[in-house]
Amino acid sequence: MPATKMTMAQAINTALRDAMTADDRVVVFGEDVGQLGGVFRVTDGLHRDFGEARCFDTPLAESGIVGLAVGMAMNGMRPVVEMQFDAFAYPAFEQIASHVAKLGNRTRGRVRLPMVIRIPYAGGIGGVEHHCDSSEAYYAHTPGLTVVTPATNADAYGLLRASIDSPDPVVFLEPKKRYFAKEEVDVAEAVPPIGRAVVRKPGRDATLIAYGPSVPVALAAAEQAATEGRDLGVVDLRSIVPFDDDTVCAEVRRTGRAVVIAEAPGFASVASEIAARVTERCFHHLEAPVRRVTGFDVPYPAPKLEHHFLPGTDRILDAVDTLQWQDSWEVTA
Amino acid sequence: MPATKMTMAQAINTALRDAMTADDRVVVFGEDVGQLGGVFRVTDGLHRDFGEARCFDTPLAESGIVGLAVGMAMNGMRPVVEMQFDAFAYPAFEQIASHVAKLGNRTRGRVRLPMVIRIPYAGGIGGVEHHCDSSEAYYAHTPGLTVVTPATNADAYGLLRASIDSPDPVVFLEPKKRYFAKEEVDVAEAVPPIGRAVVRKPGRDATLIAYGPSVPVALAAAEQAATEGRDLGVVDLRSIVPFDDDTVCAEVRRTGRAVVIAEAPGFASVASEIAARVTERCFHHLEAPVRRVTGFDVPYPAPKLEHHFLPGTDRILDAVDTLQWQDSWEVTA
Amino acid sequence: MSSIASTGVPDAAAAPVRLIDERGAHVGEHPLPPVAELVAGYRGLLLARRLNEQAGALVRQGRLAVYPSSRGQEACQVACAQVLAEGDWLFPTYRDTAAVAARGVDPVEVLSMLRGDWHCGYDPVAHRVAPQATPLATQLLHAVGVAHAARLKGEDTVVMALCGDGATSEGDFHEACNFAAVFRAPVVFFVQNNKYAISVPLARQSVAPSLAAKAVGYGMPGVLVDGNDFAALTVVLGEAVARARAGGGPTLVEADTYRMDAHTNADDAARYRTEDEVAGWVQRDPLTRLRTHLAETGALGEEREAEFAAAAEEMAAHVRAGLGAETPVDPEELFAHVYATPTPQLAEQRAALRAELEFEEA
Amino acid sequence: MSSIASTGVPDAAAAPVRLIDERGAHVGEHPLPPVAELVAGYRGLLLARRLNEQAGALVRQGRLAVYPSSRGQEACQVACAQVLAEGDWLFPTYRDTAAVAARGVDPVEVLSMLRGDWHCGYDPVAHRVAPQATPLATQLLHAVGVAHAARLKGEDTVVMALCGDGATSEGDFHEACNFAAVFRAPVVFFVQNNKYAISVPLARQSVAPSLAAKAVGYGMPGVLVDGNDFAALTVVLGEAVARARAGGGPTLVEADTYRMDAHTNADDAARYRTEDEVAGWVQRDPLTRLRTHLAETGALGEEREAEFAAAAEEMAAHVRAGLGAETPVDPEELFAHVYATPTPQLAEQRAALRAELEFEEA
Ligand SMILES: Cc1ncc(C[n+]2csc(CCOP(=O)(O)OP(=O)(O)O)c2C)c(N)n1
Ligand SMILES: Cc1ncc(C[n+]2csc(CCOP(=O)(O)OP(=O)(O)O)c2C)c(N)n1
Ligand SMILES: [Mg+2]
Ligand SMILES: [Mg+2]
Repeated sequence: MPATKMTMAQAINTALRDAMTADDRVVVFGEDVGQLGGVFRVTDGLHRDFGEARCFDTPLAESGIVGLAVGMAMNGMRPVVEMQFDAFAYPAFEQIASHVAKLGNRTRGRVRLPMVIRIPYAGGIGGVEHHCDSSEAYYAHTPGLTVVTPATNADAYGLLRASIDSPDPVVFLEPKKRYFAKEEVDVAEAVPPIGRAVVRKPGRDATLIAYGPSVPVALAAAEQAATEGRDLGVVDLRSIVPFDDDTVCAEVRRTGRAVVIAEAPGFASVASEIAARVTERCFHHLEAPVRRVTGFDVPYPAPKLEHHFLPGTDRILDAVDTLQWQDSWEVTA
Repeated sequence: MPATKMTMAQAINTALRDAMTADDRVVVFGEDVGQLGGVFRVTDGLHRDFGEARCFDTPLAESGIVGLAVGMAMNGMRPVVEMQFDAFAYPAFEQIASHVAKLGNRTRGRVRLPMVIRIPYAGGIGGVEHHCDSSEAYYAHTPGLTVVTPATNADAYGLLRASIDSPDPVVFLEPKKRYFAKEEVDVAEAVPPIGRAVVRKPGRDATLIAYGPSVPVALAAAEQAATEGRDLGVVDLRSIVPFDDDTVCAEVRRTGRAVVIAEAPGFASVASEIAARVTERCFHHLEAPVRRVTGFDVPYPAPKLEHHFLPGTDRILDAVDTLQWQDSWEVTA
Repeated sequence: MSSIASTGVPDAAAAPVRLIDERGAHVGEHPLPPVAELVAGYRGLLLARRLNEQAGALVRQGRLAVYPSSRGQEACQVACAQVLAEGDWLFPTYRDTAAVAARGVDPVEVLSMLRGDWHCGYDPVAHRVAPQATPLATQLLHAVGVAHAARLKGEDTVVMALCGDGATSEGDFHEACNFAAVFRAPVVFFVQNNKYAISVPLARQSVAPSLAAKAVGYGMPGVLVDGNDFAALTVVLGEAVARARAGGGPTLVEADTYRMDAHTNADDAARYRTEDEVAGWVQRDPLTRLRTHLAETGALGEEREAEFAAAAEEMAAHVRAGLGAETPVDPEELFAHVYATPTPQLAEQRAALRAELEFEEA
Repeated sequence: MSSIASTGVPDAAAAPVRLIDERGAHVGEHPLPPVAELVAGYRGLLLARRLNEQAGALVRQGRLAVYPSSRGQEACQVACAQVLAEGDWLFPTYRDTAAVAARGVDPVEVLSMLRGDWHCGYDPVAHRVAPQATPLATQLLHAVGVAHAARLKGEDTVVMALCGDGATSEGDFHEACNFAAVFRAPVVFFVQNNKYAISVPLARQSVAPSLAAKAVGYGMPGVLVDGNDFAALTVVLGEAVARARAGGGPTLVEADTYRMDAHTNADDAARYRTEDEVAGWVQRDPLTRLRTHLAETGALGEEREAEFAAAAEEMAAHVRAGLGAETPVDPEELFAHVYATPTPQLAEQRAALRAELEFEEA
């Protein structure tokens, strides 16, 4: 099958479909994922095509959904559940932190939980409160969870297939503002292994490190910087846990400068981690401190203010400007 | 009243008592906090002395406890609730993240939530699973919460008084392994403002940054280092949010070297934040990257293995040793 | 007035309490509420219906991002506000805009949230109306807290806590009902069972004989009421409020009603329900029913009808004007309310944003 | 056998089902289970009691850190395991060590958790016994998941899900019951109402007529049974299991019992309950009751008694030996099971720990 243009929602739908076809242990459930096909239509047609046993609506209770998935995974299934929006996964937090993340360890590996928790996350859609949280730090900080987030539609397909195949529980974060953008996807392409970052754009002068919804923003910033004569590289993490130190550090060591970009509030965040670990590993290659361009440390704002909150190209380029270029002409020369 | 020797549990009990006496809007509730006086006896005697209306047991439901507190705070009270152990606050996560943290902002300050969520946290007591989590990152990452953790009994008293007086919701993290150690407490001392770190021990060569249960460990490490001729300073954060950049950075700029110590798994943690922000602010003063000595990225282990997990003095001193002393004899000279 | 609502163990399989049937006739033994109350209620229903329509129109015009309509549920919306005293509290959801307005909050303020201004557009304390809750069932616990605090303070406040049928499946619903029952808190839990949670039908939410039957498990009275019968709602909710105020503790009231519109304008209801099903509920329209009753009993003349219609149009014009106006929001407000006093970190971030904005302006 | 348990709407205020009274006499109409079952059950009770005592002794000797005893609840512990078929699953809590042992798991493996070795000492899959749950009520959802998966796969597995009276207040209890009822999952929810959640008495947990009455709100049968009557428990739980297996869906069973010991050895029960109250329950001891019954009906001779006592002593000796032995745990195992394959980050951390350990050894 050749590459086709599809939206990210379609890419995810196709991944679910293909996984359900390939393995009848894969079941999909959550709120409104059945007949409606999900509020973002990500599960469109699965109920019709695979039937009630393979794709079904549950009562409205997120802890229940995740807890049910834990039990079903214990009994040989591979549940893929949807949390309707980021903040609506919080009622399931105890199940996620105390069981999903820990059951494999608790049982010395005798029980593995091959399950995926899909969460549409982050902002940029003018949503009302609780519909735009970037909640990745909560999961990334919890040992035992794999945390994956695609930035492209091809990755959405490939990484979801890999996540469903994983023997471990995966929190699969879908940048909802990318749901309806079309891109080429070749489903026949090799599934990317979880844990590998990718250099979306090589660059000589500084490295932008991003994931999920911030990758296109970083690419746009790099493009703009190019018109101003600065060659910025962009690394797309794809997987937050496990973290690809090798790819990230190789880039940063080459450029000596880095900016981390993420929508979530910056304090004690994934961006903090990236800045800290890149600095630990590349300290003597750095010409300037690793800068973070993140959401402010405030609750996600109402629609009229969200563009002030979100890291945009200007803010990224401002941060790049502060990377003490004047002291280090010899590096960029 | 002169300083008296008391345990941290007693210091907290005294703070609750004094706050309840000073302000009859202060109410204490949770699981087993009434007649039993709490599983750690922190609320001992409050039910007897203040009566059922001021200190009471609730049904066993943490989301319920926190949600009840939100409503009571909306209606003019100052609830201080206890979560029995760290991991048992997770069922309340939605209430904490979506309401406790956000209601003031949501209402443009028309509703403030002067409430305190007390959480015995961290390990070192040989507890079974779910009784030893260091969960501070979850709260510190959530804008709208104040996150405080005392390391001394005097601070336990003073910071709790300040937390109860705060117009904002405070997550008050009590290092449970310190509950029964006696220290001098002078309750007449001025209440320390929330948001001020304290230099527990000045030091010339490197700065250890710690909070809560890790402060005594850092002090012990500094003591041991002194016998080996190295002069390490120790900063006790006391408050994670707000963060005292001034005190921390002043120390690090003086020493040029820093190690952050915390029990929680290191990935996307408060320790990551400290390392990242100290580096951003002190980059050109640093002789070596800021090192983190934290719990491993694994679930809190069973008792027999916890000493391997917890950051101890040896591990701290090993980290200090890696701070590239040989390249920088001129700084330490 | 004799009690219509069960005060002991609710009869789980009982038929909904009804006072006025679908053809506008008074049924059963229980007397109707005073005519003045019904007339006032009818006015409220008209305003609520008009508000639903106006808000829908504003969405189509792009003035509002989204609107979860309560069309078909107006009797519930108005009754739950009307039974409250001034000092009482209302805890609404996103769908209860009409109830909030019926409580006296300016609908422009309420709807400004959906224009994207801020998360809550009105003053909850001044109106004793909590912000409209989005995370389902969570607000029920806050309602219990407000009620419990009132009781401890010796105030006779009652709290009306709203949620939908779907929300009864959430853990917080359970914890809230149980806390209220154990503490005998003056709360009325009012479930508008409109048969759907977005696309998910009631049968997937519960196989209990009714949602009101859940009251048994908490040891509180539970009543199922015809949710399109304003008279029955007023009596049942009024009794529950009176019991709560008298120290009799909480009640769970389930209204049998129907969401006539889609979940929101963004929803496509054709995917999960038939036109026939919707048409069936048109017969049970709460406005028609009350109007027929009032008209037939002579309580509602043409003059009154015209007067009410004018009031509804005036309200709609006010809403159009209020929401048509462009209301700038100050970007720096992002940092203003997160804490009573911004942290040093927020002050720093605010300064950075200010610098950006000044640079852009320059 | 005619059904003893309500299969429709439970009678919320019904007295507990009882077959053998406190003096050992068969009461009521329902026949007793076969004598062989009762004798086997009695043996189980003796072993369970001995295990509770032995574990308590090990705590006092410092061999175990803590032990939540089920003394007084042994009839529940044994019955819930005995009614299960081999392919069924048991979901126990921290208090259900005796039930796990009655299911056939080596008590040394079970208790090794409380010696601090690891979070779960036995193989859950091999035994079809989930790890003992600490976070209250959370495991009930896993039980529903196992049951629902079994049903989807066409297996006739039944899942026995245990929790305490306190745990019924948690949101997860609600969600689990509701999911099970809606999906007609083959689960038996078995609540051991031992009257306390640590120090908090039942009255602070619920003001419902019974915990079994909560079943009404989920549309499932609910039964209250004398939790110190092994015969009644066997019949009630057995019927619930049979109904589940036959596709009849879940049942909520509440056992009226009592926690004779403190919550754990670390707890001081004198702070919240009287000696008198405890003494009252001594009269209702489940062992005495069954022994009296069997002795009086001639089903239990001295020989049998001696044989069972010896089996109990043998088990206790095995437990002492097993838990007395020092079992080292490999520090590197910290990293072994967090993921199926350790992440690069964990591999790095493991190497760092190994280096530390090697340095210490050197
Ligand atoms: C905790 C939580 N989960 C999911 C959602 C998403 N959501 C919004 S409305 C809705 C359906 C609610 O149904 P119901 O309670 O019946 O209320 P109705 O919309 O019918 O008034 C859902 C699932 C949410 N708001 N909160
Ligand atoms: C979610 C959660 N909250 C709190 C606790 C702490 N805790 C352990 S046992 C217990 C009491 C449980 O009572 P009950 O459910 O009646 O069971 P019992 O101990 O009586 O068998 C509490 C509060 C916990 N384990 N999990
Ligand atoms: Mg509904
Ligand atoms: Mg109990």
